[in-house]
Amino acid sequence: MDIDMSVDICGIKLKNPVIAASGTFGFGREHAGFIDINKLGGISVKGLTLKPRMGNRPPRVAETPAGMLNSVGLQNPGVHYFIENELPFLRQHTAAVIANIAGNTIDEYCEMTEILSDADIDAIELNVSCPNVREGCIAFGTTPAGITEITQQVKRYAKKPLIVKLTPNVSSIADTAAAAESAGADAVSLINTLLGMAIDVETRRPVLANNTGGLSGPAVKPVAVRMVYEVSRTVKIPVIGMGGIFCGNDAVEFMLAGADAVMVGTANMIYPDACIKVCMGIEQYVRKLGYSRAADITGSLEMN
Amino acid sequence: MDIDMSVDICGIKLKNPVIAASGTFGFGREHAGFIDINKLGGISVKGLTLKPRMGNRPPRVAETPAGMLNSVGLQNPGVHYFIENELPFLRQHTAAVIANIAGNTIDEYCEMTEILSDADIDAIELNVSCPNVREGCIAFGTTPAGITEITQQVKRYAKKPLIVKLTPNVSSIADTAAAAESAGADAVSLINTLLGMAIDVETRRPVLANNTGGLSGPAVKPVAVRMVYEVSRTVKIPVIGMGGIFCGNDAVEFMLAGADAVMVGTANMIYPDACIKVCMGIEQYVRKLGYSRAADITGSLEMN
Amino acid sequence: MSKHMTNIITGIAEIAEGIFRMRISSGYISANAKPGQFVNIKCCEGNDALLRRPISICSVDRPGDTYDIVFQKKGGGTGMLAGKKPGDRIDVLGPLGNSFDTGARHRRIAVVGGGIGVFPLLFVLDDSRAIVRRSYLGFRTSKLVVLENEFRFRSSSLEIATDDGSYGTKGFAPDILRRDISVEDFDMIYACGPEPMLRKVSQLAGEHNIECQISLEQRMGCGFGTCLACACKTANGEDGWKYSHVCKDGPVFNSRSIIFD
Amino acid sequence: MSKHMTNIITGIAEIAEGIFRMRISSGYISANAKPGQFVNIKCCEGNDALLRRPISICSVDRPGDTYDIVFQKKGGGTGMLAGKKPGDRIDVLGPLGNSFDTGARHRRIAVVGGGIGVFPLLFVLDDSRAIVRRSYLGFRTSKLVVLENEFRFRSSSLEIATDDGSYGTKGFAPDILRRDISVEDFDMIYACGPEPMLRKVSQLAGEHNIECQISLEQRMGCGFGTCLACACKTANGEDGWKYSHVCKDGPVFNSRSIIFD
Ligand SMILES: Cc1cc2nc3c(=O)[nH]c(=O)nc-3n(C[C@H](O)[C@H](O)[C@H](O)COP(=O)(O)OP(=O)(O)OC[C@H]3O[C@@H](n4cnc5c(N)ncnc54)[C@H](O)[C@@H]3O)c2cc1C
Ligand SMILES: Cc1cc2nc3c(=O)[nH]c(=O)nc-3n(C[C@H](O)[C@H](O)[C@H](O)COP(=O)(O)OP(=O)(O)OC[C@H]3O[C@@H](n4cnc5c(N)ncnc54)[C@H](O)[C@@H]3O)c2cc1C
Ligand SMILES: Cc1cc2nc3c(=O)[nH]c(=O)nc-3n(C[C@H](O)[C@H](O)[C@H](O)COP(=O)(O)O)c2cc1C
Ligand SMILES: Cc1cc2nc3c(=O)[nH]c(=O)nc-3n(C[C@H](O)[C@H](O)[C@H](O)COP(=O)(O)O)c2cc1C
Ligand code: FES
Ligand code: FES
Repeated sequence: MDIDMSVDICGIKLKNPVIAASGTFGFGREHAGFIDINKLGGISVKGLTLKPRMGNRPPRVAETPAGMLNSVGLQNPGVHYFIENELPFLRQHTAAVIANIAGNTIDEYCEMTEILSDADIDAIELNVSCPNVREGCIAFGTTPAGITEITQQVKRYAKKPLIVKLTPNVSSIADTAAAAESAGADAVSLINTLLGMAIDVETRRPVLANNTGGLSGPAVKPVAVRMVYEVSRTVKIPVIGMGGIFCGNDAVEFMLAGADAVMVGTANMIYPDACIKVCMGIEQYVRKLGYSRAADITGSLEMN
Repeated sequence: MDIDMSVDICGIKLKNPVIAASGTFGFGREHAGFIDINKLGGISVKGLTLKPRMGNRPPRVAETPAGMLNSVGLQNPGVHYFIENELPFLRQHTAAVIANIAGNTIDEYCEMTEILSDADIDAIELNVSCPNVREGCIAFGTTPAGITEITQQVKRYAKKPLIVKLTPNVSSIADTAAAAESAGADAVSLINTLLGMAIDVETRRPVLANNTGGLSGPAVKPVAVRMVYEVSRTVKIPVIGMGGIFCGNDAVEFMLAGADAVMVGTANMIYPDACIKVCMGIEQYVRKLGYSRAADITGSLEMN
Repeated sequence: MSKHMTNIITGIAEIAEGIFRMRISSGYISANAKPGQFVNIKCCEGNDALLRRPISICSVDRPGDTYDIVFQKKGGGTGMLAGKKPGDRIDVLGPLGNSFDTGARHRRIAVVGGGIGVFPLLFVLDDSRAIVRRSYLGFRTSKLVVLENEFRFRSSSLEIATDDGSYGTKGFAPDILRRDISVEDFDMIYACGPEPMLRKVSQLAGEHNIECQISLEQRMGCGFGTCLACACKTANGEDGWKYSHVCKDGPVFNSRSIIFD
Repeated sequence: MSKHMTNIITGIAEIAEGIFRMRISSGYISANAKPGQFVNIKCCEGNDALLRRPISICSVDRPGDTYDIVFQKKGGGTGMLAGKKPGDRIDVLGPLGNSFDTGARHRRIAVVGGGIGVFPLLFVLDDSRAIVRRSYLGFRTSKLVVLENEFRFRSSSLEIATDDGSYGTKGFAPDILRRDISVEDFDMIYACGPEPMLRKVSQLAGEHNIECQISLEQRMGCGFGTCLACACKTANGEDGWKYSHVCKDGPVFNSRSIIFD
């Protein structure tokens, strides 16, 4: 029997629930050399800013137990370059395109949203949770009030579904998710990275030139699954779950906990075919349970 | 050359900076079967409550990538039993004894503090950060106001140094640490566990009977090191660092980041001699650097 | 007393589909282990199987200074163990836990095992001085039947049941025990296996007023009593209960003391 | 084009203290790799070495369908690699990165390597059609001197320097190059090694107006251009700079384009 893998996230029809997470898939070009990127449900592109950004000094990555820290710092060619030079390539493929955006000020977020609303993308993901840049961005994401303010403002310019990406570095992610929902977000995605630091005891300096970085990978999975569970109980809008997904069963954990779709991040960097393997794993799981639609498993966790 | 490994934490003289973390070393009896517990700087005993506690239903532990979740839920025989039946055994040894306490109400914390102030212990560690019990405890620890309130109250009864143990499940641990300091804490210890969940995709239920649990082990180390760095820059009182310490170099990371002493938790459960190995590793590091005192490396991290 | 040791593997073989028997060199464990005890094994050096894995001691060769474990390849940890080669070292804590009472006063015994629970029972038979020794072993299916000869040599009789009837009697080991229990006059039943099986055996033993020792499993943190992870409900006074700990108070309990939820 | 493959190890040997040469079977890589390119290796199956480790391709055997890597055992990842045995499989992405230009117009070349930077230079010599080929290799100490014969066979001359003078000339490879550079009339210098060495070589090349290609190292996330971790500063217009990426724009750069901080 064919499994219906498609999911509908606030009006975006994805052919399957697996989306490449922002910052780990570039604009799709590199992975296209290894896999057929048409097989993905969607691609959240590398975080875009209004103007091109250099990013942080290297080293920008440090390995930690079952995880990694990154401090890339939103290096990107800017939203205009993206629309002119990268989007056409992505649009030759069938995966939904999500524009992940970050700004120093609310005005910048609004301006980018206005620009992208006229571009051929499927949704906008508001990155208010990047721990690697000095100004703006995560500053908006750590309080419900900050989330409310920015979401409301941006929403006025958004002609595309608006996904708010939440940071895990908060006391209550249910509260920030609820704030996003009431302020008009069409979906939430979580988690962005946990702020961390790794120290080189030989040099007695942080490994990363930026000193701190964002933790991702398998290490964060239990925290991410818990947060997705909390958020999906709290909000009615769709929830996109991520954090350490490497295989189908990892993704299934998030879906059982309430995720309507998942994003795969770090795994893409290590296994170029990670998204495809994750998708096959979900399908296998759904088939084994005897369900006909991937969406059927969402939220079907039974608590003890 | 002999390295002076001793450290002074708010008046408690430890023969070395390595303390067994609460909940992973019981009351020392089991480890005493494997190692000479006189070699430890200190022992923070299993979290005590006013009355004996059953703890949560099993399973109470789940393995996660480079980490584990526990939901033991403060099973313990109560503070009175501890003083009569466990403390005398600990007191036959030379490691400092830290009484880790948790309560459902501020009154309970105060009462326990009063009782323990008259017992032969070296310090009291206020556990306001246990994610595994329904009432009290972590509720006090997630806001600066909560920390201020409980610390002030308890301090009135404390005739022993008071260590406040901080939870990482907050937006700003520097803020909760600062609150503890101004309210009279003599030291802070961090981090307690990160709240997480693991799901068994076969049973479609959380692995832990309590559904969620506290994440510890190597996976959390980068988050813990970052938090210790933030806190040690913020407060003047001593900082005890922990989270994923398995070897000397792990401990050194925390000390460079500003910890005056370290606690070893999960590692004790896997390697009964973990504390001793960690201590030897620190000594070796200090010797290699040509320093004469372990305390010399505290806070000596240079930022990039 | 249990010790923290590095042991050398001297042999490993797949004795049934996904089930491995491993021989490990340790004079200390072979000399000191008692039936029902287990070892707690660090299956790899790094963090991939972070916690130790508890595995029962299946038999000891005292003159040979070795002990055997038998394990099913289940997840990551046992998967790594299954990949070990003779000569490889493993980091072991053991022997851990209490043990089955195989005292000489038990003359007529029944041994009831299910699945991976059969392994520690071999050691019981080795140590027991009973005259009548009836073994009842249950497996899911024929491919998983293991140690048949070993049990046969050490038993007066051996009954094998499989859930699907693909080998021996179709059904469950406790059902065969039920058939014999009223006629055999056992003075001790030893049982180890999945919880539903233990529940049935305990109930049967209770009904016939026969002493019964059961060995429990629970997810463990440390395996030596320090973390309090491995809780199980045990009777406490009149109608009361408390949490005991499988790794320290057990894994073997008097069946009457266990409260099945 | 680079591929994601499972390759089989056909040989491994410790050729100096802590330095291993590994032969790996892959028709694809041996046929397609160019000097300066690297492979990105998943050193274990689990999460213990989570990220891949970039290692240069040291030589290829096209008829034999194998390629060689040489690596120093440094931390966890290379430690696991060092423990591999012939017959083991490894998960490899490669060949990755751009390559040294070994075009036929370069007739008089210098090859300057330091430490683990010497390995990719062997492949340069294999591919180059230069007539004069002078090699300058630097190592920390005599125990770490490797591939001496391999370099000697492929070079017109070989100079070895050690930091402590325990073998060859005491000092650094660029210092010996400095001695020769004004008389040798090189038309290309290839260099790989620690940053201070590359800086010196680049400077020398600049002073003598000789073309110079250097291969850089940087901590990598992916190795194939997607994560932007492996940034390095390169010249951008008049006095400007930008971040290029070692794994994709490099690892080989024209020395003039690199901005050393
Ligand atoms: C006292 C005792 C004795 C045992 N003796 C044997 C034996 O002789 N032979 C044998 O094959 N198995 C035995 N088991 C079960 C064995 O410990 C588990 O199958 C094993 O831990 C699974 O590890 P894994 O990494 O392969 O599986 P995973 O499922 O990947 O393990 C994940 C985590 O769950 C724990 N876990 C999973 N299943 C069990 C279980 N059934 N009991 C306890 N913890 C579990 C693991 O220890 C680990 O922490 C025994 C268990 C206990 C408690
Ligand atoms: C393009 C390129 C080619 C290389 N070729 C070789 C070679 O041919 N032979 C050889 O011995 N080494 C080579 N290296 C260096 C090699 O990649 C590192 O020594 C190795 O990654 C260390 O891994 P580890 O786990 O042993 O050490 P750890 O220090 O435990 O590694 C921790 C993390 O730091 C990274 N890291 C550590 N050192 C380096 C480094 N020098 N460069 C980049 N990342 C590093 C690791 O990849 C890992 O992510 C090369 C590096 C690059 C970038
Ligand atoms: C190298 C790297 C770059 C990232 N860049 C971005 C980014 O630009 N925008 C963003 O919203 N998230 C970014 N993230 C976060 C991921 O999208 C994702 O939220 C996080 O890594 C957790 O998922 P994972 O564990 O599957 O990687 C980045 C992560 C990594 C590892
Ligand atoms: C099994 C277990 C039980 C714990 N019980 C307590 C406790 O009773 N009181 C407390 O303050 N912390 C408790 N903790 C938290 C540890 O003391 C420590 O803060 C945490 O585990 C992080 O350190 P680690 O990564 O070294 O384990 C417990 C941790 C574990 C793993
Ligand atoms: S497993 Fe730690 S007490 Fe039993
Ligand atoms: S390592 Fe990912 S872009 Fe170079």
